[in-house]
Amino acid sequence: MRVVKFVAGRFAGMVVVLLIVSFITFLVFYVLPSEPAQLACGRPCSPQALELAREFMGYNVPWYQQYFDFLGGIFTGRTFGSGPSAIHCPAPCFGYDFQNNAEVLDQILDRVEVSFSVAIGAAIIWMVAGVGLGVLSALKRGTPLDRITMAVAMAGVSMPAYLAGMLGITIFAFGLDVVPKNGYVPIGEDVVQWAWHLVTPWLVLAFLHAAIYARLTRGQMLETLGEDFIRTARAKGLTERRVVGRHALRNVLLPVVTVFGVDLGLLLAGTVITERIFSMPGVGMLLVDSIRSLNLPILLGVTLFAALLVTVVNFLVDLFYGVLDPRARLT
Amino acid sequence: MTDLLELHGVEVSFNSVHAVRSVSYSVAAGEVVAVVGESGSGKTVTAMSLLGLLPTTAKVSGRALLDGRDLYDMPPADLRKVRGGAVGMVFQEPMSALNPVFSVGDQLVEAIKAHQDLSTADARERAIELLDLVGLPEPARRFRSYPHELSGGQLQRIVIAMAVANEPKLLIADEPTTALDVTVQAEILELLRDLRSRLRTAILLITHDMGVVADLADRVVVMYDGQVVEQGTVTEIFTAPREKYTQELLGSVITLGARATEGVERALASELVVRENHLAVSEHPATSSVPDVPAVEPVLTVEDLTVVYGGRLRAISVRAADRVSLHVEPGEVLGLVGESGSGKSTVAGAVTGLVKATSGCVKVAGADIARVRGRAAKALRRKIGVVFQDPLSSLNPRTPVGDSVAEPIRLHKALNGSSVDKRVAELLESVQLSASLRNRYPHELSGGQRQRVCIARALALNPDLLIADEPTSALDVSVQAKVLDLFRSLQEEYGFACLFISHDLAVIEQLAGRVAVMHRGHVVEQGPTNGVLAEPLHPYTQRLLAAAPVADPEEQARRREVWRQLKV
Amino acid sequence: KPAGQSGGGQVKAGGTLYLLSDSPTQQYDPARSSSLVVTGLQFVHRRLTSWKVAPGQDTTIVPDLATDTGKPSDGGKTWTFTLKDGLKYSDGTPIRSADVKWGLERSFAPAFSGGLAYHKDLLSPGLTYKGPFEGGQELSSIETPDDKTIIFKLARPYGDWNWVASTPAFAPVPKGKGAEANYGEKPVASGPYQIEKFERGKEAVLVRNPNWDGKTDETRPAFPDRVVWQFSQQTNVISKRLIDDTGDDKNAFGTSFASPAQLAQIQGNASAKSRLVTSESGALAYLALNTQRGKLADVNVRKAFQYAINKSAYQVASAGNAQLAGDVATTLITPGLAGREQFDLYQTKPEGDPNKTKELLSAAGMPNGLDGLVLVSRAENDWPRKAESIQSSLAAAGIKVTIKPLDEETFTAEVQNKENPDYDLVLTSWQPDIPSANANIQPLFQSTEIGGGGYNVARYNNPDVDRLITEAQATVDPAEAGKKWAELDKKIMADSPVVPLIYTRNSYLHGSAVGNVKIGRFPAYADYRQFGIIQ
Amino acid sequence: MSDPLPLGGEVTPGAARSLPAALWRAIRRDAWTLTCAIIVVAIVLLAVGADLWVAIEGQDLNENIEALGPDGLPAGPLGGVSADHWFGVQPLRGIDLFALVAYGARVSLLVGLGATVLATVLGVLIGASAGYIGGWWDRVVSWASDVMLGFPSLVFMIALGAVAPIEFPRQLLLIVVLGIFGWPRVARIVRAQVLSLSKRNFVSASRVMGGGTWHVFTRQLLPNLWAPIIIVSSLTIPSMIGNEAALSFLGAGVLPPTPSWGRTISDAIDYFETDPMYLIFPGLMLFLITLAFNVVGDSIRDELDPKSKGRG
Ligand SMILES: Nc1ncnc2c1ncn2[C@@H]1O[C@H](COP(=O)(O)OP(=O)(O)OP(=O)(O)O)[C@@H](O)[C@H]1O
Ligand SMILES: Nc1ncnc2c1ncn2[C@@H]1O[C@H](COP(=O)(O)OP(=O)(O)OP(=O)(O)O)[C@@H](O)[C@H]1O
Ligand SMILES: [Mg+2]
Ligand SMILES: [Mg+2]
Repeated sequence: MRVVKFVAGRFAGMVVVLLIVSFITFLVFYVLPSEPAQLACGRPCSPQALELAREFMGYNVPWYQQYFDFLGGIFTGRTFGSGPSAIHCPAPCFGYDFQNNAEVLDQILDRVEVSFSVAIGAAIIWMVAGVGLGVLSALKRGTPLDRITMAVAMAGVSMPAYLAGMLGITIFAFGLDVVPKNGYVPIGEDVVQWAWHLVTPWLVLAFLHAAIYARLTRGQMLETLGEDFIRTARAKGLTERRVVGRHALRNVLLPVVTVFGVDLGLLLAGTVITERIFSMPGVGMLLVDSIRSLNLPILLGVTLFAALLVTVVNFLVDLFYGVLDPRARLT
Repeated sequence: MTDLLELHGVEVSFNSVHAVRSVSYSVAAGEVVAVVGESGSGKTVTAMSLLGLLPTTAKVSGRALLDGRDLYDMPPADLRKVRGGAVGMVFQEPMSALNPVFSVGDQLVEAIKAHQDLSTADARERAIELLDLVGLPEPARRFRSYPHELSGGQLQRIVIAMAVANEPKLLIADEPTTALDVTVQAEILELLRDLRSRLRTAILLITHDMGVVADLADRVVVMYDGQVVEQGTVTEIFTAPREKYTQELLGSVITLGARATEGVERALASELVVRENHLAVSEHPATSSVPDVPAVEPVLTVEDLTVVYGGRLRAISVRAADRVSLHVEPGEVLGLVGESGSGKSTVAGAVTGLVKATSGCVKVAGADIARVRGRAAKALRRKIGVVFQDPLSSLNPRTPVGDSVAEPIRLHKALNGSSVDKRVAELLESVQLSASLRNRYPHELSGGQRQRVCIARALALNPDLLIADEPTSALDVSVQAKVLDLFRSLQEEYGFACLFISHDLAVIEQLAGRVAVMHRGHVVEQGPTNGVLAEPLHPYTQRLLAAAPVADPEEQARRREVWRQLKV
Repeated sequence: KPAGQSGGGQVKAGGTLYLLSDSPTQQYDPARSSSLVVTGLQFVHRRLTSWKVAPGQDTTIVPDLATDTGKPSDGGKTWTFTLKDGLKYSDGTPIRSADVKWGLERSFAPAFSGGLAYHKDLLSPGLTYKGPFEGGQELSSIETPDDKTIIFKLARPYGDWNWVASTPAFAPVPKGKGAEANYGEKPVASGPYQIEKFERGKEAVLVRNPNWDGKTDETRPAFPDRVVWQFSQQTNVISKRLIDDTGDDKNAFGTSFASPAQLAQIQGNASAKSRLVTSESGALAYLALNTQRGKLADVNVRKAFQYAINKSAYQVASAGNAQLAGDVATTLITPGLAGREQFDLYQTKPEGDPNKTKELLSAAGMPNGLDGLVLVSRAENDWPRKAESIQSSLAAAGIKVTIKPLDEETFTAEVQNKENPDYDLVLTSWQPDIPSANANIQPLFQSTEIGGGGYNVARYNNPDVDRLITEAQATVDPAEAGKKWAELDKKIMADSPVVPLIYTRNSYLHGSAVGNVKIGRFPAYADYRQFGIIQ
Repeated sequence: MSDPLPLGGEVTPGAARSLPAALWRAIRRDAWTLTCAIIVVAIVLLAVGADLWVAIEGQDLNENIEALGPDGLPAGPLGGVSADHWFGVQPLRGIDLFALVAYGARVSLLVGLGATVLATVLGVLIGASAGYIGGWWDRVVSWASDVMLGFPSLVFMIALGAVAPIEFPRQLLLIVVLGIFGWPRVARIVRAQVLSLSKRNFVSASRVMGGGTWHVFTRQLLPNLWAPIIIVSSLTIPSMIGNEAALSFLGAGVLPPTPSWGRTISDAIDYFETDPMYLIFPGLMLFLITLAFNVVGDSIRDELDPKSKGRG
């Protein structure tokens, strides 16, 4: 019962956040000096043609009405125009993209696989590498291994993502020609090619993030190793392996998981810079393209989608945190 | 009797600090040896060195023989077998000694399986058996609990169960009860005694509480500044201490004078037991507080004070104070005692206005502290001084102590310019501190000095009422004695009224004219100090009195008997 | 190597042609397309008329579906076309004149607007016609007396109507079809190819249309067996693949222009250099002066700008050198259009003459030059850099400007739609949609094109010019019309509403197995129709 | 934009060391910190004295196509590095790269520091008030900072860049935007610190003595907040510099022709194969300044926060 209440509460909070996010996005882009109907007007574009296009696309009503139409579409779907040429966008309709002639949701869903592939693959690599190196560094504190790891981590933290990405692609794809230059192969088509095409973005993203995680893990590990319960575990006669691998690591993971939740949420929602650099047709790229072309429906959709992912992932992380840390469990 | 553990010339140093110097003592099988000495004397470091639990920065030399084998140059694998096997260890803070993310059962099973080749199911069974052994109710259910779901006393029982899981020959207990309430402490000591007789385990007990020593130990080792200054049987040490340091140590112990609990009266029929100015509720555990005794012209009156924490959004609400009524007359010291969490600080908080009362009222010099506003509120503040438990956290680490003392003066613009400085110097002198300390920062002072600064600040505006919330419990015994002396003389000199909170009955006995006993948010008993302590009316007070150990082995043995009877 | 083509071997029928595109899709709905006759759309759709282009030659109009290039009557108000015999769609049904009419009617429906719309105002002034879908109304200005004949009754005489008939909307759509929004992903083909597979953001596969008859189609040799579009490719990756020229990439053609950075790289690579095709001429890059704002309203001030720009530096900033960037422009009509005359009213060095500018400004009462002007440019591609180059030139001539780079959409909204837009100068370029001087002059300088989405960003308003434009448009005889446009060119330049910069050349890179990559004088786009695979 | 450096939540106030003392100690103890401090100083000097250095070099920010070869690339090897052009020149326009980098440093540092100051001031005010006042305000702040942290902030930064009128100084806009999106990080840390400080008795003592909210905040809390504030801001600077460059990289930063590292890098990426020096100089500078600030900030933290000693 408590769990239901908790989830319901979180869900309500999520909805409010999403409403606010979508409203702000809508407002910001609404006040932009742009004419979304222009592209549907053609060349030459007469004022009458423009007005017709605006009417068809639903831009001829006051701004708040447009926002409500958008919200309404999510629950009831929308229809643009009438007669046989009308465009139907069934519920949940997150808007219709007239520039590309497709439902926003479809476009996002088309891209999700790419963004998820990039994000999840990279996340696995950096978690393993970052946490592993962090633990190792902490255990071998002061040794050359520790120093080198931390120096590289510092470099990784300080490296702008686009520079790392560009260097990665220039060196490995263009220079050495060992990995594919770009593009994405769906996992359903060919798993090996899928992974092969993702290697560079994975490694680059993982390098940048692993640095943060290695530092965080190391610091946390050192702190945890000083805790009383570690002393207790040793006093019980446990092997060092068990002391570190079980007692310390679990506690070290707690803050790591929190940071991971935020990172993964943002990453799943599309890595703007990485996707741009590696020409991965993911959600991030969709976002950049839609900003460029001021494609309001897509922008709204993607922003909402991103906010949704971030909140959902954070929620899941909170639940997972409960698994890791009994103190955070619902009682 | 051959010695189980023998230390020969043990030395431990950290970089430049020579923490332990040429320490030798021994523990025979089945014997309880207590190591005492002031804070920082090297008791813990010595014990930890035995199992190789010191940080790598520590350099250890000398010999520590366990059954003839030197623990210091044992291969790691063998040492691991000793840890938790032949030697079990119990630490001071049970809360932090257990890993918060694993269930206590898991951690116990792990200890068993590290040394015994048992199946998980068998280990589990054994673990439940152990939980039963250490007196944990409902062991099968507790098995699945996590540390944060258990009380300090329960956790300490689990830590002890873990330490004795493999029937060790030696149990090292480093201040196993200091973090616990007296009542709980008595139970834990009883448990240790019981284990020793049942398992024939030798115990190396580290403590600074001479009462605990008197209660449990066979022999005593006294350490000072990294060295053993004296050792002998418990009676030798208590009756005829040879070294000056040992004498001092015993001298600064404050002992409860009243021969409490003579003739335990239990036939309490009516709701309230009244004996002149001495009142107590009759039920136990109590569901209501005693009414206040009549007052003449009180500085402080607390009427029907109820404080409820939480509630509303959060599911659980805590009734930290329930219809508490008290008063303090001018120049009088009212002691407030009770175990941890009984609501003492809550009452103090309500009096100082830091905690909002849910209902009831607090009046200082006739003005309701929750009602007054603006200038009147400020004027009221002048009349109250506060001293908190932990002197370090009571002083702003970034402010020189002189400025801290001057703060109330400046706030109330009581004085100006150079007269402020003069007043600060005066105040520091009155708490026996050199005025030259005024420019120091708190971390540059000792604990006792800091607490003196806090007292000086509280007295800066000559308050009518002083609230002292456990002002000495963070201090070493010897320091505590000095601060209490100072406090008493200041109270005589300035004549302020005082609400003095403590969990130590001995301290209350020395200072307070009247005393109120709190238990789970209720004042269960109040009356003149000698009345309450000599003839406690409420069962809880009786147990509290009996549980406090005294630094006299014979007297303590007698009290233990009383406590055992009460327990039933 | 002659301009407009690359070397290479003999092409043969067969093979697969890969088109590498950086955009996420290719519009194959004729009503919504603004594709020129020579590029992507023509694989699938034929139109009434088409263009004959060849390097070094002026572009001429030729029939496509129609038997001729249209017969004007009624002083250019009525145009009649007749369809060829035996034309069939990919589904085997015959192509009728009613289908062409239906295709045009369809383009009036709001759901399918967005393509080239030169026909709309002439067929339905004020856009009173709203398409065939709602209410099933027909467009009365088009008549189809039989399955072969189609007659257009224009609202006013229009000499270039035959050219307009080559825009995408004049492709046939089987009557009654195409009501669905995604018609463009599976259209009924009239051209040599039909769409086998279409995936937005990924690829489109075009295979031969079995019902297309090469004998009826003089402009499309249709060499490859298959044409594969690869969408959403990053431009630097496209150029890298083409430079490397391995595997399937030998059969590939990059549909976007090579950027200056890529050009620099190609210059250092002999193989790639031989596969680079640069047009002879191209879009007119110009700096528009807001003739309705502040000091720029004074024609003498505007004339001072003509000497200020270092066009050499602009060439370098655009493409690295003059050869790749394009010739310095002095006229409004671009090379390759009928009637064009070369002239230069403001003769100076290509580096410009800042001192002359200062003199002229002094003479106009501004001895200290000009300050605080706003220069708008696009934010995409190389525009900001080119704008910086202009800014440098102007600064040297005592004119201080602030650059305001705008995204495409914002640019349209700010520059073309606003009543009182906030800019003094606009850096932009213009490529006519049809090879007629009309399409070069009218959209940019007729006063009706100020605001409301029009392209007259100099906000140039000269009643004389307006009248002459209407006259020239109504002239049916191409030679006579050409003369009128050339006169207009000079007349407008005399008012100095814009500073012509260069005739921007476009460069394409292609794989070694792609042959017949040619660019005519107009348009400055490769003629996709000719492409073939060298085997 | 995620946190580049997770910060320890709380700083033990016991260490009453001042910032200069801490910095000095860190520098003396560790050659690595010293090197990085020198790098910071050098780049700051480069930015502050950009006019002077460029004048010494004998160049300016003007277009100069004479310095280019026939293909529009810099004439001469190594991107045209020479005694005249210390870092070579920009392809296609021939602008001196050293001048671009030096003036670009000015923008990077100005925006980086400005945004950090703004984010810090906002973060301290909001975080401290939330921690101190508590109640609904605290909930609103926590919630708002959650929203802000989980927001696709890049979208907004880009959008705001497009909405803002051209007259509005771009540097200021960037500072405001980055600052507004940067406060939650500071606020969280300050809030946590204030919460833990408020539980300390010296705060209660001051209130009991009759100290008002403002008195308690300025006299008791603020002096103890300096350490975490300094630490968080010294680690915010590099991330802000990086953010400015990222925005410029995506075309939403300062307007051309104002030099900016991000814009130069974004442009230079296309020339990496033909003119690598064009990318290397600004890219290296950006990397160095970020690294140097991170290392120095980290060392200050180690000094001020004894708990984190030796963390790395
Ligand atoms: N890890 C360490 N590094 C440096 N010095 C240490 C370390 N651990 C303990 N010491 C020092 O060793 C000395 C002895 O400390 P120890 O903990 O044994 O005292 P103790 O007698 O147990 O005191 P307490 O009653 O306060 O627990 C002290 O001066 C202490 O500061
Ligand atoms: N802010 C708070 N919110 C919720 N519960 C509280 C709060 N402060 C105290 N409590 C609870 O109120 C009860 C009484 O606490 P209080 O601090 O008054 O006890 P105490 O007698 O001073 O104990 P101690 O001897 O440990 O200081 C405890 O159960 C405690 O957990
Ligand atoms: Mg100790
Ligand atoms: Mg308390």
